[in-house]
Amino acid sequence: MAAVATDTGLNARHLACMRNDRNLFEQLSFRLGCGQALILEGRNGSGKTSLLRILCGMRQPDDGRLHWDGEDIFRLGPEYHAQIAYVGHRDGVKQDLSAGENLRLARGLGAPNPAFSIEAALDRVELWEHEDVLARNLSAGQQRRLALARLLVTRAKLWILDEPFTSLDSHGIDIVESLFANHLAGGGMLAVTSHHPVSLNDADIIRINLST
Amino acid sequence: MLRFFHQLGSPKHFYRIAGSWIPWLAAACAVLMLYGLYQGMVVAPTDYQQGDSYRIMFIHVPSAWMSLFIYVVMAAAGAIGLIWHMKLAEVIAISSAPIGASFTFLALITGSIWGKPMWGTWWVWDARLTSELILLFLYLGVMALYGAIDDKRTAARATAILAIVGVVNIPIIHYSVEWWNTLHQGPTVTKFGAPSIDIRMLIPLLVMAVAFKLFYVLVVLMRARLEVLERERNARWVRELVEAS
Amino acid sequence: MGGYAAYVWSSYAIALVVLVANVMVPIIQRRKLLARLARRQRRERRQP
Amino acid sequence: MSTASLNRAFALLLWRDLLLAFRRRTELLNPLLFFVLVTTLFPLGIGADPALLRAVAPGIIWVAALLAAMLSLDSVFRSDFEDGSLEQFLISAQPLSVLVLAKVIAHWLITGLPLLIVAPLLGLLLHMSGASIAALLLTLLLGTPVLSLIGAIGVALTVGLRRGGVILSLLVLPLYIPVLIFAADAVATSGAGLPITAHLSLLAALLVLSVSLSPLATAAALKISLS
Repeated sequence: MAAVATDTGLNARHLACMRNDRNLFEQLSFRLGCGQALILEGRNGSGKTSLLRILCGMRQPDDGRLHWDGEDIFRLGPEYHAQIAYVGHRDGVKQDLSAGENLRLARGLGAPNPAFSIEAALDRVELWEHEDVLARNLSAGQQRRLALARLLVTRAKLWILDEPFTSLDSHGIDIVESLFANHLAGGGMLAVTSHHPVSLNDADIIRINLST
Repeated sequence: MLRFFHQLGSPKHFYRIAGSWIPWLAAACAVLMLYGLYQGMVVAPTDYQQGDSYRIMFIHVPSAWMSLFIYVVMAAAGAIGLIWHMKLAEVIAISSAPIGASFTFLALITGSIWGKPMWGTWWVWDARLTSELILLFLYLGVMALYGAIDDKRTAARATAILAIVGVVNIPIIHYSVEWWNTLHQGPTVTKFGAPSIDIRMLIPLLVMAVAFKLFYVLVVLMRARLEVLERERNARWVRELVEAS
Repeated sequence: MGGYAAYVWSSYAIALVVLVANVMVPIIQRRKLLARLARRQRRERRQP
Repeated sequence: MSTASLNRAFALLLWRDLLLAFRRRTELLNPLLFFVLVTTLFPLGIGADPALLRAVAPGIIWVAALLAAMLSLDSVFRSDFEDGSLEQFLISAQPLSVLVLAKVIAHWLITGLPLLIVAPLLGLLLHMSGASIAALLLTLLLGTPVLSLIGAIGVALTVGLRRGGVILSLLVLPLYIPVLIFAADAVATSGAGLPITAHLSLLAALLVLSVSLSPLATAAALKISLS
């Protein structure tokens, strides 16, 4: 495991988040470095999604600071966003575009990853020869895998995933878990919420439970 | 909760200070308005041209000034709230909207009533009145947007954006309405401003203008305290205050 | 008032109504808010 | 991010929206049909006297164009919001205001520009002279992008609301008034045979102002609506 230098990667200090006057969480601090995975647990409504949206920089924390390589993520703006990839509850897949077009768009919006061509990314999630199939004609599980294939086409260091396994069958889950393992082995970082267990055999895992 | 409170004073601090100012503001405002009324109604002479209908000016002109002044204050407070995340600025901005709308409405009503004796019609598409009407729509837009968004913090920040966009557009709208007005109405200068101003007419006008400003501060503080209570209802000091009352 | 009394006094009357309304609304809302919060706090005390 | 990747993302988003619009071609007609329909209502209401129609034609056509543009605004962010791709724009490696500009230009190309195709027909319906129809086309060319740019701010503010459409008109129509005044008057003035360079320069000024400022406001509004 690469020695975690003091301020590389994600560094959260005393994060707090309120929803219409209830404190979802408070004084939440953690650090996420290369090869580490953050697994968020907690019952529904405990603020897991809100925390992920804060990590993405889409939502301002009500208190506390969030730093990426020592710099506040809101000051970094697009520079920080080039380092992350996010798959939320909604897939973010356009129904009227084909699988290939969806991936080409995702690649253009982020920092393109030379290692994976569109074709290779589709093959990696076992959507062989689906490049010109309209997303509307894919099953929910296939659409989910297409959304996760988006992670491969950009050089995102930090993957932020909200319930990645929804509508995936057991084989789909195996594929995705191997994606995670490769990503972490390659020095990537992961922040994920999930109801069923995420088996990342030897990865360095940080567990945070928001409903305690 | 550093970012929460790093603005001017904590909400609790603001609540107490504003509370102590309110009686004084109310008193000063009442005195000034009565003095302005006396000056306007008794001391000011009858105008040789308009007779006594010009006395409506002492209400119409100050409220027109206030409608614009409050919109600018609202946009500025909204901008401060957005840029430095100052909760109190957001509260002041959103508390100002209904007051500004009231003054705009008042300016419109008194303007049209004043127009009746002068032009014989209740509404005249005069440049100033038309701009005032559009300003009312801008206020209603801000209030409608605030009402439509459930989460109070998001609503305040969204209305701040709208107020800023509005304040940028106000001079453009005013200029285009002036342009439009000179086209269709011809160069008859509609003396909606103060007629050839005699000092005894100027005094009530300025007194009422100051009185309206004090009135705005009074009511915006009252509304802001209310908004602070609503937002801080979980804080200990609010709970104690509710118990005590 | 030279025949314009109706216009002048109606303007001032409307002004009075608008100003008084602006002052009364926060006062009434304050009473309602305090009552609502008090009831909420009693509710919370009953079932912790 | 380098300007090359910025241009690529801009072009990509523009291509995507035009492609999406092309795949639902039938929907392209809606703003046009609305524009024609609203304009044909007025003679039925006002009467068919050519002189009267010619006098009110500029105002009618421009108000109809304004309403058509406003009604089509909802499509700018609505579908992206519902399927989650709007979130992907927020966390993209490119500044959001540039992506917003791409989407607004695409919206203008899809709904604003086509109004120019139908405008001459409506000019004839209302007995407008050749010069005023030419002015109408010029003012629509300069004015409709401003309608899309300013309208995008309103849409961004109301994208998260269930029934945002009603409020959208209240937020956006007051801001359309300068465009309406200068454009409608330009058409009327050219009908009277007078030069309209002043009007066109003012419209161009509004266009430059809204191209430079409104994407920033729209981006800020989106970030707030989605926070």
